[in-house]
Amino acid sequence: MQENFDLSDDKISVSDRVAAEALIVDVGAFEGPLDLLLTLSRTQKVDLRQISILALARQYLAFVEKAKQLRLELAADYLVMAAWLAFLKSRLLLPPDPKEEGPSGEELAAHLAFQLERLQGMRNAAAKLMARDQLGRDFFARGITEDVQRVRRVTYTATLLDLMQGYARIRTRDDFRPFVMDRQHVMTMEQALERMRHLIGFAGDWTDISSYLPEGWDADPQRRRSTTAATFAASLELAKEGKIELRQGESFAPIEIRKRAPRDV
Amino acid sequence: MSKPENDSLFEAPPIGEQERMVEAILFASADPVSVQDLIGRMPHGCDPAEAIAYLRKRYEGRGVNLVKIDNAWAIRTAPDLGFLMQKESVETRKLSRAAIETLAIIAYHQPVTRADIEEIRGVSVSRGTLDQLIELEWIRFGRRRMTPGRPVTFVVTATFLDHFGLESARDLPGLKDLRAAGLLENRPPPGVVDVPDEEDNADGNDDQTELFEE
Amino acid sequence: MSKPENDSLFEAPPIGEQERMVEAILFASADPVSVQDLIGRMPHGCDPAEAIAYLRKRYEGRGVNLVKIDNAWAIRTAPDLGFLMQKESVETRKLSRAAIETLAIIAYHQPVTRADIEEIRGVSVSRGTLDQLIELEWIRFGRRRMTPGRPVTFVVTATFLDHFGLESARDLPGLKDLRAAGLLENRPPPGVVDVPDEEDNADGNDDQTELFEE
Repeated sequence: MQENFDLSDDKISVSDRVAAEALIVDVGAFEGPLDLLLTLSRTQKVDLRQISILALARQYLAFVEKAKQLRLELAADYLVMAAWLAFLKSRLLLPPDPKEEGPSGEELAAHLAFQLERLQGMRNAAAKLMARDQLGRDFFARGITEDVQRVRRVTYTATLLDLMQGYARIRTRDDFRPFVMDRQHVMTMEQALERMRHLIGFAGDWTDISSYLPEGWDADPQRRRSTTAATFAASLELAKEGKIELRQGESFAPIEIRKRAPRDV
Repeated sequence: MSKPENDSLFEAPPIGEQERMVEAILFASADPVSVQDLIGRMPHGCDPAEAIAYLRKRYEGRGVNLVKIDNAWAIRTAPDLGFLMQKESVETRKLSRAAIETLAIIAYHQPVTRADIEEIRGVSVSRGTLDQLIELEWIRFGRRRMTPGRPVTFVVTATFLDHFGLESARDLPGLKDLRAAGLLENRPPPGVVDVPDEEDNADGNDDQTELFEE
Repeated sequence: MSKPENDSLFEAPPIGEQERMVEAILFASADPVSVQDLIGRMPHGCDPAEAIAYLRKRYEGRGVNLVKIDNAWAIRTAPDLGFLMQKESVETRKLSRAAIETLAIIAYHQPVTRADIEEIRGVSVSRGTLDQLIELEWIRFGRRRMTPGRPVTFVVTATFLDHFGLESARDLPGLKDLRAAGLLENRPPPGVVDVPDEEDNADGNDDQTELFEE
């Protein structure tokens, strides 16, 4: 790489500059800075292992400069690469400072060269892979698969994908899980209704509704509230069904209920 | 000598080559193929009828034979070997959603009790679901948990790992991986911690203890 | 000599007969059949591996050939006869350049993490790319890498090998050259400390802790 260090900007041929500028039109077609660098490197027409990273850095910086002149919006990663290459360029041009920490310019350049060569290598490999004979295009599997005997043994299957999506479904549902009440301390209207249907048969005369509250529910305020509300709602429901009558002497007086005679229904 | 533009420029391929062609076509076709069809598909000048005669002879007494169905030809299993085809007719069905979710919970949280599964799924787990998974040999009973009632736990089996191409249950991808691969659409609401990737460590320790007791 | 009551009451069928059986089974299946499966389907005492060796020889140069995929066998039409098969060929979804490169990177560098792929391509991997390859069943999740973050890895599948007519991932085109050129090495950028994969060092206890922290 040493021999490239004395290259100055004007040593890049005019045709290379033109080529680099032509790329700008196509900026959207590149898959990021590395892809662009690889394309630029082709103008050097050498084996990637002998590539001049310094020249490449200049080409890239010229590209970015040109894009700026044309007021093209370059994605941030292109600008990050430009900054990095400018840094690399200075490291390659200046004599190494022995006090300086970190990798040398040559090491950084070598790694970039490696990255380019590796990307090119993978592209070649991808091309070779896709050029292979392919199943269903160049060679074929059996057209008639036989299932002569109908032994109906059912087996169940699932894919890893099913499994993971099933799990994801449960876990993401957790995130949105609605508020669930603590059932232990809640009496539902259905429960109260069920209870009252049994008890009401024995109640001939007006009775305070509070006497219908189940035992053991009056100690805890939360449970008392819940059961009172449920029992009251159940009473209304039973009154609606014509099973009982309700009365209340005055505001805040006890609410009383009694069974309605069957003939009144 | 003027060259005609079409295929007849070339001689018909040798009969051995024609035999190969017929063999490949009959093998790959989903339906029996008529001689007429073969003529249409093979290079100009071929005589599939002759090739079939050779090929039929070649397959005599083999595991598969050339058979004529109506006016068309097909390669079929030799009648005496039909008994080997039983496995082909095993019917595979997709596991139900309930079973998949139950299996997933066991895989990600093992060892788990039935109550754990119900807690996570938010619905009760039917006996049939667990039975089915046990029958598939994807889950098995782990050791009992040292809590009141000593409930039995479930863990996944080597068969399970094998079926799903996993070397260990640790290789199960987490939610983040699923999302990264684009396999998971719904995102949690902002501010909600991504769930199973880093499950709380306290639980991990408990589970681990139980695992080692096995 | 007393005869046991089970299958071994009968001698294994002669090798010629076993060859017919393998032939019938392989012809009947579109997917590769593993030697294990063959053993399970053939009568007790059979040696499918030997039968396969004979059968493979028998089909050399024919219109259809015996091919090995991973540890399984399948019959496929000879590639040089593809031109006869337009009727059979299915139009496959065109893969994007990104998808093709990603596939190649996974195949040649496997197991690879998403970050590895991005490092090699120099761009982020879009959501749909891995998704598409997984859907084609060409790649699957491999085991997690034992580096910080425990990233999942991707590997290619037997379906991938079958599709590209490869016996194993070692037979990938140009693999040797790439390796010789050092292009398959994981070379961290200068100044970055390489975090080694602790896979081999991790003992059982660590593994299990990790399992449950997920």
